[in-house]
Amino acid sequence: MSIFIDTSTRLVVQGITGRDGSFHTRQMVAAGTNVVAGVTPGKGGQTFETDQGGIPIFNTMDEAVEATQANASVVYVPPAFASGAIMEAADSGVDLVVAITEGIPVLDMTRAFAFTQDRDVRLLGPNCPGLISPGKGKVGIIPEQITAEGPVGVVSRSGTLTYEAVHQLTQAGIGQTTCVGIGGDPIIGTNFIDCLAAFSEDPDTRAVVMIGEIGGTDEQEAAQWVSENMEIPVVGFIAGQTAPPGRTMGHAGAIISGSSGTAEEKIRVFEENGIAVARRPVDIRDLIKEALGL
Amino acid sequence: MSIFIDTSTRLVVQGITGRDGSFHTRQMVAAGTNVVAGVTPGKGGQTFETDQGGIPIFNTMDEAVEATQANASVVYVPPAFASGAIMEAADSGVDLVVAITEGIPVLDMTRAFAFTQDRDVRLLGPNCPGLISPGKGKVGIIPEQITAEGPVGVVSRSGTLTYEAVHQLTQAGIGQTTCVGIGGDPIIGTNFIDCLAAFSEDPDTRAVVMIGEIGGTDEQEAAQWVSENMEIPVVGFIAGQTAPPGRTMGHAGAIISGSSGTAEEKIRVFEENGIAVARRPVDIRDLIKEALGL
Amino acid sequence: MDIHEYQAKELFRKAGIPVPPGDVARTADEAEALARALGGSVVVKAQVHTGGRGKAGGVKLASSAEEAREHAEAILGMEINGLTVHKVLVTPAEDIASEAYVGVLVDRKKQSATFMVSPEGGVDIEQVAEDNPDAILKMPIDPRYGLLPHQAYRMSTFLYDDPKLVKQASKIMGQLYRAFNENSCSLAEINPLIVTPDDEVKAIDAKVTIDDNALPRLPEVEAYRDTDAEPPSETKAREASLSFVKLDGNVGCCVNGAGLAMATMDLVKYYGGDPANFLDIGGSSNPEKVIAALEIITADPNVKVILFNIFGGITRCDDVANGIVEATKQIDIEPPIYIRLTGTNEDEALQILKDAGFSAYTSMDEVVETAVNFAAQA
Amino acid sequence: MDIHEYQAKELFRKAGIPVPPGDVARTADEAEALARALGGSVVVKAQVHTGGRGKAGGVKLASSAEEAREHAEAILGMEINGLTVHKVLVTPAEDIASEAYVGVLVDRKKQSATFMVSPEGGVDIEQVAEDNPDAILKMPIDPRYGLLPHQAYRMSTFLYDDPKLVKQASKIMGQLYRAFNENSCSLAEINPLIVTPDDEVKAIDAKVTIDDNALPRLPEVEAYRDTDAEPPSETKAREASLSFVKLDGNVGCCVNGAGLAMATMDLVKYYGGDPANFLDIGGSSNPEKVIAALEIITADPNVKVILFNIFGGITRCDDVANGIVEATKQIDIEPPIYIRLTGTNEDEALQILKDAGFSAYTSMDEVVETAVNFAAQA
Repeated sequence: MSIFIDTSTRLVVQGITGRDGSFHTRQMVAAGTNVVAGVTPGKGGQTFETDQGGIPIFNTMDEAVEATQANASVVYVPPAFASGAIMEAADSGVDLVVAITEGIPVLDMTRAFAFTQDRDVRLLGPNCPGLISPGKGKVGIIPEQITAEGPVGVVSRSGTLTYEAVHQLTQAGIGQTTCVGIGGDPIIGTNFIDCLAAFSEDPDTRAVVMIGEIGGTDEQEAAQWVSENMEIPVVGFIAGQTAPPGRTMGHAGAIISGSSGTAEEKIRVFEENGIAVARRPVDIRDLIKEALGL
Repeated sequence: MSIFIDTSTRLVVQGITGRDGSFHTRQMVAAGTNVVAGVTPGKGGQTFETDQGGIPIFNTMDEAVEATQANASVVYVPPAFASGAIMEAADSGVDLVVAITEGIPVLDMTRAFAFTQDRDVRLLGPNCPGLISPGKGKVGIIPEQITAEGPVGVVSRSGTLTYEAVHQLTQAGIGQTTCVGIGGDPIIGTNFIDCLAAFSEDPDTRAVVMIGEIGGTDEQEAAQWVSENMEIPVVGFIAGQTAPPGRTMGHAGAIISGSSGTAEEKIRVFEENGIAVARRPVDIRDLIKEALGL
Repeated sequence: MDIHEYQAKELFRKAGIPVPPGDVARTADEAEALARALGGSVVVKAQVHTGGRGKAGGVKLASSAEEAREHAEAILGMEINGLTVHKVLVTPAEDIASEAYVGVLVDRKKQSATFMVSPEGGVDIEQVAEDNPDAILKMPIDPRYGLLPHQAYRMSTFLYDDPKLVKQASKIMGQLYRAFNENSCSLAEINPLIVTPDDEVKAIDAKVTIDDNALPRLPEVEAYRDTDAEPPSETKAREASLSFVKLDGNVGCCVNGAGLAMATMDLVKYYGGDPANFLDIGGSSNPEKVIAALEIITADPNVKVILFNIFGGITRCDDVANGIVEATKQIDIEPPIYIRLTGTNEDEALQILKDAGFSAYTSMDEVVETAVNFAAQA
Repeated sequence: MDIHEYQAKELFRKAGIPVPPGDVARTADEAEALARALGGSVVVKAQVHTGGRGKAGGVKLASSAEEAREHAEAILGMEINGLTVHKVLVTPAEDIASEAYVGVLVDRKKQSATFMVSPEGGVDIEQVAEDNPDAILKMPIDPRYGLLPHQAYRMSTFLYDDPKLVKQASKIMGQLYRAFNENSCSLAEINPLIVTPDDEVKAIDAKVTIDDNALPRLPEVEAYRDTDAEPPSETKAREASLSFVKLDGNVGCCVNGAGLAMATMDLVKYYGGDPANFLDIGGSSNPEKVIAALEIITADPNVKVILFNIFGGITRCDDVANGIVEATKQIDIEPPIYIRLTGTNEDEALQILKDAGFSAYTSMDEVVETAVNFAAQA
């Protein structure tokens, strides 16, 4: 099993002819994802070629969904147009929109996120690596080769740090049900708790890795949710223990304001709520082994 | 029984100290309505005196609802502030907002109506006379003395024309469960079908009078709904048979555009759907008598 | 409130919509000067609040300033659908490769602003709706989000295939929606939206109706009001806060409430008469309003009889009675007045009327039938 | 992007918020002239992107133009929290009856813009939040509707009792929200919002942060950027699309991905070292970015060792390797470079590095520990 995507996922790539969109479409197809359509305004009627055959391109999401019964989309369009693309997707009838695009203005996202909520569409991201369910497919940019099928769910605000953790799990012979990157922007669609709740309901997920970072209180709320709701073990990691307050550390959301959102605080709340915290990325692997009784 | 209001209604009057608000508050109290609070910004803490005792005035709807557990409000505030007052009411936790104010800009209403819908609050009006359930209370401005308790539901886009019809029913000894004026503006909260559906579920309502006018297609849709859903008889009337096309007849919504929205068309659709149509206001009374087997 | 084409174009220009230049002239001299300044061929267009200007001869192409002058002379003073032309717009003649229709209006059914677009422009959109409904795309706009980029794109691709045109049209739709909202319009339309032989998309004719309710907060738009362009009776009614529409019959009607006013007119017709007007004196009437109403009604020489139908709710019958008595003192009213009053303060009203020598009815049918019969014999 | 107080006030003025006059001076002469033109007492305020200007002596009251000149002389060139003052704002001294706080920011928890208001203004709002949380009212704004009148009213009555003040404050909140939205702010605050003895409500200090992501569509706001006000290394990093933050340690870090970059810094600390910087070279790195990164890191004289930690996903390890080799040719790099590379095109990268005489690690812990140990001995 897996969360949010599985073999029934029928994906549209928004911005399929762009630099990132075209590269990652081929990667997604290679990872077994059923990419049924692409959208690039003005290029409707053309075909996007891959090793597994051609993917039809449409001008609009409506046309793509109508022609292919797609149920998910992934957004690679440039930041100025990305919030519009998210809303177009949400309006077209898909259930899941994964926004990879980095650099979308935050106030645009407050509207776009409200729009997806009005339509009960799950938004993942923006500014996130997407998600992968090894063996079933991926939506986004997480490298397939570092993953393996197995019993661990991974949820993270980060990209490459997630790869690091997943890579180490895989090398140690521990596979994953689904790895989800929720993104580092202040406004994101799917948060930690949404993922933890989904992992809780997935019978194949036997432990979860939660990778957070400084800024905000999402990790703290998630930790409390874990202690109140989760039966399977959760292992945590927080990046940014050496980050100075008041400075944005790469992710727009990674900033310590006043005394809130520090790594110390988050680690403390994790531990108070029964989440074992790895001090180094490499410790994640060991704590998970312990949690799984390996 | 009655629809939308009953003896459990706890009403706040928004704009209680204004000319219309103060006059009609006394009328509503006299009709047995439980007016629990008034709102006038800047006059919080004062008391509005009536024959039945003082009504506390608050600065905001939030304060009024918190202090009095009000569940309905009526809006008499001037048009420039009325859509804001409607949204304030919808945000305060009441279930019903009746907007009497005439002259609210239509685009303001499109937003305010969406706001009430987002919160599952019933909006009646604006630019409507409100509603009365004889013997139980009234919200708005329908004169109580022309009404009587009885088995007929009345729903109308008009004000005084409704009074005319109700007056004639009452004089003929036929009382009403509830009389509702839905208002003559292009954007209104509660429409014919909402009222017809409520009357259908009211065990005491044994026949319904539906009074429409030129403009739009609400009456036609309501007629179709009647033929598909209603078991009790409906008697109709349409005002504006002599109205010229393209001219607004008092109500912003009463305008024939092109060939649609004419009285002829509405009367035809009423009759096609089994609704007996009165040619003159006075015939309403006779058709209702017939429908009730009197 | 309807505004003129040249005023609508001014609003569109402010919103960034590409609208050809041009200005308004009140005399043939002015029109000639404008045409000369523009150079080349121009179009002289009657500025009146009615459709069908072209068919009525109110829109003319001129290939020289002299010809523009001649056309302006012919058009100024012309009557179109009963309205006298006081102004003409002089604007360059454009080469047209194709014509489309783009409009935004308030859609009661969708409870929101709604776009209507059609590749069949330059003609009456009602006619297109009837003859070829598939040639119209309707797009309701959620007031919480406004026009979204994918909606503009979908409408633009409904009009054009060429991505260059699609891009221009999408932008214009965004600007039109902005103009619609900022000016609280009930209608804002571009008909036709043309494509020139150089692939430029432009608004050639503009029609805008402003929501009367929003005028108090839009003083700049209120200033567009052209009282020359409406019958004096309607100006007077508006100033007295009366709702009035002139009709062709001879039974003057004075009623409180729009629905009851229409029902009264209908009843006049039912009894074989013809209403001279729709007139709603509104809810909180005072004697002054009744006086203004009687002045407006009696200014119409067709009126043979005056019919009052008042159902007192908020309206107090005694106020209306006082107004009638006062009016008969102040102005010379020739047609007889038939009065029906019922409801709030009915007894006081009947006494006031009786003291002044009037009688009154309490049944609507009775008073209408009596008035109609009088008018038929007069 | 942080903008200066005087720039924030300009944005507020455009939105209609009552802001006292005043202008910015770069020299003591200019400051004196401005003070003379304003007349009366003035305040001379350091324009730097940091808080605590008052405590640092960067804000001074002057009762004459000469005194303003003296203060400007003292303040210009002063260092506040490591930033040199290049400009001062000269603005009239206001009589103050009371001070409040009004701010709008993006609240991650509410997923929307959120107002924060407090009657305790003129002090650090974080401090108020800690000492007296009940003195702060938070009001999340639904992005679909914007600030609603009853929300503005509720906040204003939280600040003031007098209806005259409530009315002014409500209006200012609407204007502030407009400024916040139109300029895509992540923070817009007025602190203090004062009441004068004449019951006028005015914005006396202004702080605005613009969402960097929105700058491409806001050229007028982008023009507010003051590169004098930021360390040259950060200017260079921004121009190379690198995410860089200077720190105090001696281990220069070059990582792809913000999370991994922070985790790398944390690991430096774990092994007893001290990071010299946060540096994320981003996803789609190319050799030029790596060169720019090395230039920035080596410009810091504290740096004793350079640490690369690259997890190749979108980032190709061979691009990074090429960048390192190229940089060592172009610039003189003294500190030793420790490199960890894994993921996409790892083998090609290792070959490139080997050919150029570098060795590389594949474990993050190993490379960090080695680099830290070197720095400790250096």
